[in-house]
Amino acid sequence: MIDVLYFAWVRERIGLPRERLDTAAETVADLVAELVAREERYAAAFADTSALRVALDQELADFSAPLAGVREVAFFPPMTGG
Amino acid sequence: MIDVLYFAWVRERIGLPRERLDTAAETVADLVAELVAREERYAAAFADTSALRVALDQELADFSAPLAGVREVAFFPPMTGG
Amino acid sequence: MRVAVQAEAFDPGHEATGFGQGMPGVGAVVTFAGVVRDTTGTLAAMEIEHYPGMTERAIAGILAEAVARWHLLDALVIHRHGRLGPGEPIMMVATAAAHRAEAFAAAEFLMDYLKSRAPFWKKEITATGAEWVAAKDADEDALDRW
Amino acid sequence: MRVAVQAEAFDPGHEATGFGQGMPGVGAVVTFAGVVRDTTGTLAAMEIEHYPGMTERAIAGILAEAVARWHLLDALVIHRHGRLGPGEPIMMVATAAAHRAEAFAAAEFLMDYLKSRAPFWKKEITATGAEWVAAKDADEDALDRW
Repeated sequence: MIDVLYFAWVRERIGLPRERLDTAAETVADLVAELVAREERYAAAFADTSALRVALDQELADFSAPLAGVREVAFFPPMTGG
Repeated sequence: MIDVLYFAWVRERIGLPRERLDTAAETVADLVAELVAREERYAAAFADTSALRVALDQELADFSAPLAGVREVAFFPPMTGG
Repeated sequence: MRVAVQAEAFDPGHEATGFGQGMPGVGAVVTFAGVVRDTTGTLAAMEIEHYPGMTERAIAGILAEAVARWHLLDALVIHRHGRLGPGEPIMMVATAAAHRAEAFAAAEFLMDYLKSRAPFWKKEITATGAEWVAAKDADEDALDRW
Repeated sequence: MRVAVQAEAFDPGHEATGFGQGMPGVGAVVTFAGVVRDTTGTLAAMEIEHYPGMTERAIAGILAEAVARWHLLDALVIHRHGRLGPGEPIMMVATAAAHRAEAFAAAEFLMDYLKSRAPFWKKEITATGAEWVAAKDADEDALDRW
């Protein structure tokens, strides 16, 4: 089981801030493919992953990163703090 | 008549903060030559004019600048504010 | 060193009062504050979303790098989240170092990194709707200088 | 805009409280404070001499250039003279602009110019004597970048 979190417009498009998933995905990209196949709102949110960032256990990561041992995945647009 | 002001170690070497002079000097350099010829303490203060700055009526100037119309001349070392 | 991620309003000057003072070796203190700017004259509010947990980790990591790189003797980061009105301070950083070049560089580094690497997202609320602020290429490019 | 050349002590944070706030268009506020640093552990006091009249003129001129060049919406310069103890703030600048790059650049410009072009001279007083602080080539060189 893995916690998946969504922020900003990713959260708005998917319609929820977080969910708990049972997945066999080996990488972030695999997980994204799984989500996209699920429902249109996920497909809309992940239409262009180059416009997205991902964090694994609260550290920025690449979409090619493995999910082994990861408890929390977060998807969000580029940050706009400061 | 012209007011001549001294600051920092120039003031200390000459031994006074300001004086009023009657001079026919045409440029700052002429005035310095006049002062140096006067007394040893002036010669000591003006030994190396490359280590000094001059202001005419409170604006930085060169030692070659003319004194015509100037009411206040100030000599001091490079500034160390901030 | 102090990091605060908070919903509450703050005044940057008030937070900087006494900052870096009484610490031997401090010769220069720099502060930066970012303020909600109403560029179009129609901004009702700015909403700032963040990622609790990761926000604190990311800021702590950026701060540790700045402290080590510029030998900071003290540092401070405050960043708000939630709903802010035009003119309200969004965030601030403060740096104390021996010399001014270090204090300035560290403050600019903190700003550049907090802007693009700390998980905050801004949404502008106007009378006619709401829009997420897009990240600027210039902000990402600003990281290259460090 | 405010310029103060004063013998009285001040707290930079206190002076910056409210600075740049409530002014439409302000997105970034930078402050810098210089502090008397005891590099040798023997400093009893720092004495700052200045040239009354020219000091105010020089600061006003430098400030006007910064305001025009970086479109500052507000600016502040405070510089002390007289006798200061270790750890006491010597001077501060504050700048308010639309964007952070402008506010930072203007504050650094002000510092570089005030250091080498405003008529102040520092003397370090220790238990064993007093010595005028020499101007650094690096400070003069810093002006070249503007």
